[in-house]
Amino acid sequence: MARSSLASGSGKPATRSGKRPGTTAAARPETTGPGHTPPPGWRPMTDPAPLLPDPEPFRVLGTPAAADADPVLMRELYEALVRGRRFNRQATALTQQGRLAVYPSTTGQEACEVAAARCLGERDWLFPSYRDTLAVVARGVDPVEVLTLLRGDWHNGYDPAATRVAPLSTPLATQLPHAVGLAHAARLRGDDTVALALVGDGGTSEGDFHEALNFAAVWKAPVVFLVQNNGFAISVPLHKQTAAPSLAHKAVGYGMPGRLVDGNDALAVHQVLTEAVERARGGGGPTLVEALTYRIDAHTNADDATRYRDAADLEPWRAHDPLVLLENALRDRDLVDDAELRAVEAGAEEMAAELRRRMNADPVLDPMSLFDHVYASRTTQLREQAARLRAELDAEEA
Amino acid sequence: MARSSLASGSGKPATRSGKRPGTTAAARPETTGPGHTPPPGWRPMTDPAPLLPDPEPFRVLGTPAAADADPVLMRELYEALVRGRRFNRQATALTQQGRLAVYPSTTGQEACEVAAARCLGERDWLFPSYRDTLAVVARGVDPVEVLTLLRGDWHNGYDPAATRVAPLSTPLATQLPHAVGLAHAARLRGDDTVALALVGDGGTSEGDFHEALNFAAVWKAPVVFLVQNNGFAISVPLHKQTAAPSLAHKAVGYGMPGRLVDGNDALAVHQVLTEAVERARGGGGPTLVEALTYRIDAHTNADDATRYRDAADLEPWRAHDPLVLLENALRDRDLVDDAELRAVEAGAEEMAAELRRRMNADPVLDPMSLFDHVYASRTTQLREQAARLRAELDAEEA
Amino acid sequence: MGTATAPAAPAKAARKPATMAQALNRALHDSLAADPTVHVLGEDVGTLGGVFRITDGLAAAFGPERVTDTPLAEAGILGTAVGMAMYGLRPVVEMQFDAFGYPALEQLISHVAKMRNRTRGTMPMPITVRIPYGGGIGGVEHHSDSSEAYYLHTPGLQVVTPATVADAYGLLRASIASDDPVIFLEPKRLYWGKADWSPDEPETVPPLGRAVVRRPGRSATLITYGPSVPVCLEAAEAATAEGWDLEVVDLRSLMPFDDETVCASVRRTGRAVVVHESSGFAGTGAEIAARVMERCFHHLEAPVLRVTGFDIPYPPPMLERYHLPGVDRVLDAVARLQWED
Amino acid sequence: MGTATAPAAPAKAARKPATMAQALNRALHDSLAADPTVHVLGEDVGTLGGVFRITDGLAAAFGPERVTDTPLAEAGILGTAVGMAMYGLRPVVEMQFDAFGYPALEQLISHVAKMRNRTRGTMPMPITVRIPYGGGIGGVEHHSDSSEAYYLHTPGLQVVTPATVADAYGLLRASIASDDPVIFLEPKRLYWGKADWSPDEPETVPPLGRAVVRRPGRSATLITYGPSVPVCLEAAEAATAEGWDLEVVDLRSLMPFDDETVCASVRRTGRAVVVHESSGFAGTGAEIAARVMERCFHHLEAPVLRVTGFDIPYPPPMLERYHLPGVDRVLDAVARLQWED
Ligand SMILES: Cc1ncc(C[n+]2csc(CCOP(=O)(O)OP(=O)(O)O)c2C)c(N)n1
Ligand SMILES: Cc1ncc(C[n+]2csc(CCOP(=O)(O)OP(=O)(O)O)c2C)c(N)n1
Ligand SMILES: [Mg+2]
Ligand SMILES: [Mg+2]
Repeated sequence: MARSSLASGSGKPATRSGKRPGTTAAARPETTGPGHTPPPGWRPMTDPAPLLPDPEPFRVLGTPAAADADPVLMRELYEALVRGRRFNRQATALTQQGRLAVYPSTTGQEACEVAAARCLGERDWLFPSYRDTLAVVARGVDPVEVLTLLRGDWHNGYDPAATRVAPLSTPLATQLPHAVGLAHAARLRGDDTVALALVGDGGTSEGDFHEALNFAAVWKAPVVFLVQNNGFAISVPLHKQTAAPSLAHKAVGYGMPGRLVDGNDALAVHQVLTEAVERARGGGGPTLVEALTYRIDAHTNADDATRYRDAADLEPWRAHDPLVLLENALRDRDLVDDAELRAVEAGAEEMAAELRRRMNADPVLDPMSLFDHVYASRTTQLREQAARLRAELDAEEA
Repeated sequence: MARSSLASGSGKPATRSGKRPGTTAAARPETTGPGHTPPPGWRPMTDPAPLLPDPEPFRVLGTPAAADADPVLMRELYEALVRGRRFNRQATALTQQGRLAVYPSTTGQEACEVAAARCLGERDWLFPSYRDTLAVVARGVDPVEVLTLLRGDWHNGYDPAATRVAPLSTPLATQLPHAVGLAHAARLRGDDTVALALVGDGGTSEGDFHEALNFAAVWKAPVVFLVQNNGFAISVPLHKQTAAPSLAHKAVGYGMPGRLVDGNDALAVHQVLTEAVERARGGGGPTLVEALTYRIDAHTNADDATRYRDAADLEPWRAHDPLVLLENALRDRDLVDDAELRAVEAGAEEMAAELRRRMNADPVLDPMSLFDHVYASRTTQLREQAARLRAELDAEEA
Repeated sequence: MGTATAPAAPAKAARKPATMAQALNRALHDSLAADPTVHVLGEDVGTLGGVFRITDGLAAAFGPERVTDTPLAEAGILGTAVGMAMYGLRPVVEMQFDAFGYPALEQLISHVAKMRNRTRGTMPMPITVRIPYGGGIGGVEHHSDSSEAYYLHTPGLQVVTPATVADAYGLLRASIASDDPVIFLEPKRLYWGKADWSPDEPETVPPLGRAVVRRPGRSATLITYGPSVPVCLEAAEAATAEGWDLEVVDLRSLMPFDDETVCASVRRTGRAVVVHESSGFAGTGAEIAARVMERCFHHLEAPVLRVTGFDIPYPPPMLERYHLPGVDRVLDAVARLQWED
Repeated sequence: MGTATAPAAPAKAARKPATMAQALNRALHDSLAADPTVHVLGEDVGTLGGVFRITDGLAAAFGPERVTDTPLAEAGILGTAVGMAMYGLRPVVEMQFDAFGYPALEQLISHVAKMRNRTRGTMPMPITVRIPYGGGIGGVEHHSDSSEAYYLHTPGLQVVTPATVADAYGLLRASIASDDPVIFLEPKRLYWGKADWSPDEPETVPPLGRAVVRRPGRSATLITYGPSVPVCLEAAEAATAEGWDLEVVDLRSLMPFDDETVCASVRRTGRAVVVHESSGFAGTGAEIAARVMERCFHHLEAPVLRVTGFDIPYPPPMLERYHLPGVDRVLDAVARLQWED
């Protein structure tokens, strides 16, 4: 390569300083040299220290703070956890009875799901991932409508605008920019609405995660991102997904605070999310929350978790069960007795029975609805295609 | 919404703890409560502190360390900077003469370009963005071949495998995963090859940036990412691009070290990159380097920078010119005299004249080459289409 | 929401020479003025006014909240636009060049195109995605793609492309006013073409989904759109020398597709050539040729032919003229329409 | 590099019942064994063996460096595969479901498809992208797309899809051995269909780009591929009751396209119906119908008809049977082939 070039004659530096430079800290020079005016952008735009997440997951249960927690909140969360677990069990059973096509359970993650629903005000929006059925139900949306996607009669069962819940999002992390855009739009329109977007540990690897968090931070959009780190993306464990100190540390790179929280401590998740929501509402911008939790069930009913993890791996997490943690705290403070717990169980049973009953009815479907809502009104092309299907159906009937 | 649901009857939490929780630091509990065994994944996987970038850009010039710098390296870098600046001027002139379709200049960024080329060994690979013509030329690739893309006779002029330089990449950040894959492949094959990938400040917002850095960190791939933060993505200034403390801080979220360096200090960029390359080569994994610099020229010859920045904004950067900084250091240590500087200028002039001469020749083009290399061999479809063009060309000639 | 009449319309403007770029700029301006829910967002659309200056002056007129320079991330731009639409806004997104829309394809295919359908009509997506497309401007790689076939094959999207200054204004206003997503393809090499035009002409906002006969003729029909419309008109003029009287149909909307206008023409002429720039295989022309054949089979004197770009990556500037369908190639195809029959 | 014969081939195996999933798994195994530059990467392809178990046992046999569970990012997977190919490896990428390939479209269109061309042949891209595609398995949204038209319209890609157990093995081996990128579409609802098969049959590795006549016939040609092949064969059987003798062409490679086999058939029968699952507008069938018409015009007794999915987002499980082209719909189309002529 003896060509006219910048590197007078060689592709390789003629001399490379032979010695390996010392540690950068040792070699770091004084900030400014003689007579030097640093150009703009010289210093970090913000101090990174406040963005760094808690060094260990934030907890309330099992700490002195538990003694001061609001008893009403504790009871309500507990009831919701019990109902949530029962819901997961019922929905999984419905897959076995052919009443649901598939169900991704959140057993073990109920604290995150319930807290995500309850940290929001009525005007706020929730952006669930495909796993977050429970959060949507906990928000008060009709469970049968929430299960529509998984039953298979339509792609989405509830009205997003009426419920302020986006459709369950299957393409991972794609719902995050939606949450940012909606929160941004709300602020532009003068509303103090906040959006809470849910995503899994695996979903944080997608480009959409990055783009959403960056837009949110640049626009100071009132949005909260909750990563439920349940240890796995289907079979792939966290250490094959990221080498970061924690997923919450990703916040630093966007200039928003990161919070790390015990995802099985319902009070802690509720507190951290509530703080983040209020911060967003007050104009403080977005927060990234990582909740450390564990997916106790397989990825879905169709998955075989024994292929990629040992039954023994679950033990420390069963010992750290969100229901047990909260029940213990309630008992420690004598806030419940056995009769009350039984009443909660009974209520959950009733909810499950009602769900079973309603899900056992066959949905009434009109094949001609295939052509509805593709556009605001059917195109000529769709009218022709609909007429063809209509004729087929008529011929079948005749 | 008085439906059977988890949130016994209401879409809104019946009680939300009225008081705004205190700062998290104050409320942060003890790590483990009574009788509690933390589940796995409880602590950060790595300590974030060593990943955090230097609080101010690392510099050599204008600091005491400049006194110890290798004189040979300093002279070589200086010569390359002068030639680089001349190259930018010549290439821009070629656009005015219609010899180049477009030219994105790196005037002001020469230190980054030159250091990027020179920190690499012959077996290492360079992954340039569309702006990094200079780095490729400084690596020793024939400048006419490097300018092929911008002249418009083909999409790429040099042989990537022979030069270990990937094609100049126009779709922003898309070259980053390529660098990761190549570095990973080299390691799998037992080679100690390192890949250096270049990207702009704007490019860091793309999903591909995120995915590439994450793969690199998880795979501990021997790759170095150099972000040339030149203040703008076309017209968009950095503060509309990111709210991060610095772009180097993004490293934390991937679990790799971030380095912040004065991008106009050729010795500093060279040192930081050389350290990162050697770290990668030694199995230490990837590094993210942010070089703070400034795009002195417009985005390309076709751009009008006065639409989005004041001429006065350039002043602090002209005062912090990479050529001047290095020339001053050489003079301070009496390592050059005027005659030598004139010789360097003359050499650059000669290089420019040679480039002009060679670029003034019209490239010989064969329209039939359109059908080459779409596939290893032409499909039936392409053979038919080629025959049709052949017939047209023959008819034209006749 | 989405009304197409400005509340305080300026006095009627007289026809005067304007470029397509100016007409598009005016359409954006008038849409922003007419409807406070319209927001423009993209890379460099604010302060700079866009690399093609289509958004010139809009940020100054409407402020950075209505006309926003985004971070550089196309999926992020379109994804946040989805969220804005969910909250009742009407985003107009610019992709800087055709090939730079590809990072946003997942958001487009999996959300923008499907959201109304998934939510049974409760969540419409009134998003307009403006994309400068096509070649002929000497752009280096990734700057001259014609990506319309990807969009056309995605149910739920409308695909619109103007060929005249007047249509550029009218179709863009209609697209922004539409309650369904529109991929609005701007033929970048026609940006600087001038015509006498006024935004106040009565036919100024044509309905989407309607083709137009740009030149009536009786021998054969040239079916085309966007940047190839002027080529076909020129070819039709040249063809008169051969005694051919060619009809030129400008589709304007590729989806919805105007079967009626196209088939009426072909049934009359009995012969058709489809002309477009993008590569032919599984391209727009395939659909048009197939449906014309299906619907007009017994009227056809010859197969419906296609004149398109080759099935190759878009070539470098110095070779693009061999790739682009030009007047000669169109006339060659017309000559192959089995006139001897 | 890329040789298709294993250095240490096991003793010839006898034909016995196997599923398409097993044949694909065996093809991956044999490719990994035959060529040390072959690497398999994707989401859950390692320890789990893939959500469809197509990579079952490969990580155990070849180790995590040959068969790698990647982070969850499709553009990253394909983008790193590009880099691996640049260094001389031969990556086989799995996209978990069709719709989850969309995030990688930019890498695919702007790099994978163009790299050889951009670099004048110096940088080939021997990448195979395996994508389970199509519906009929009761999948919820985003799990049943048929995205082949996007790939077909992208010059530089080959697009291959098997319909039989034997082809699944042979075409996958040929795809991995190919020096050009292949989009390898696996019809997921045929994964569990069984046939008698042995990997050691002589015709085991068919060349890419060659269609095959699955059933000879004289009345009309059904042109199809992938999941619609069994539908067409069933329709052809049923059609005998009407006195129709239908020929069924299985394309196997959509690109390169086997014009010869297709046109030879249609010239013989004079009538053709194209059948596929993906939506029709600007779909694969448009290209096939258009080119058959262009090339066989004077042999056609009737227009080439298309039987495809509707132009709607893929429907939910409980409604998909109304969307999918079934035997009746194929026979209806055959009936419309103007037999009265
Ligand atoms: C873009 C995209 N790629 C792949 C998939 C297939 N998929 C569904 S769930 C899943 C794992 C998700 O893991 P994580 O984000 O941790 O969420 P979790 O399932 O643990 O709740 C994968 C790969 C998908 N839905 N979307
Ligand atoms: C994916 C993609 N989107 C948009 C563009 C158009 N574009 C070219 S350069 C540029 C700005 C790049 O800014 P930066 O990354 O800071 O690099 P710089 O130009 O400053 O070197 C843009 C938006 C592109 N090339 N690729
Ligand atoms: Mg997970
Ligand atoms: Mg920049």
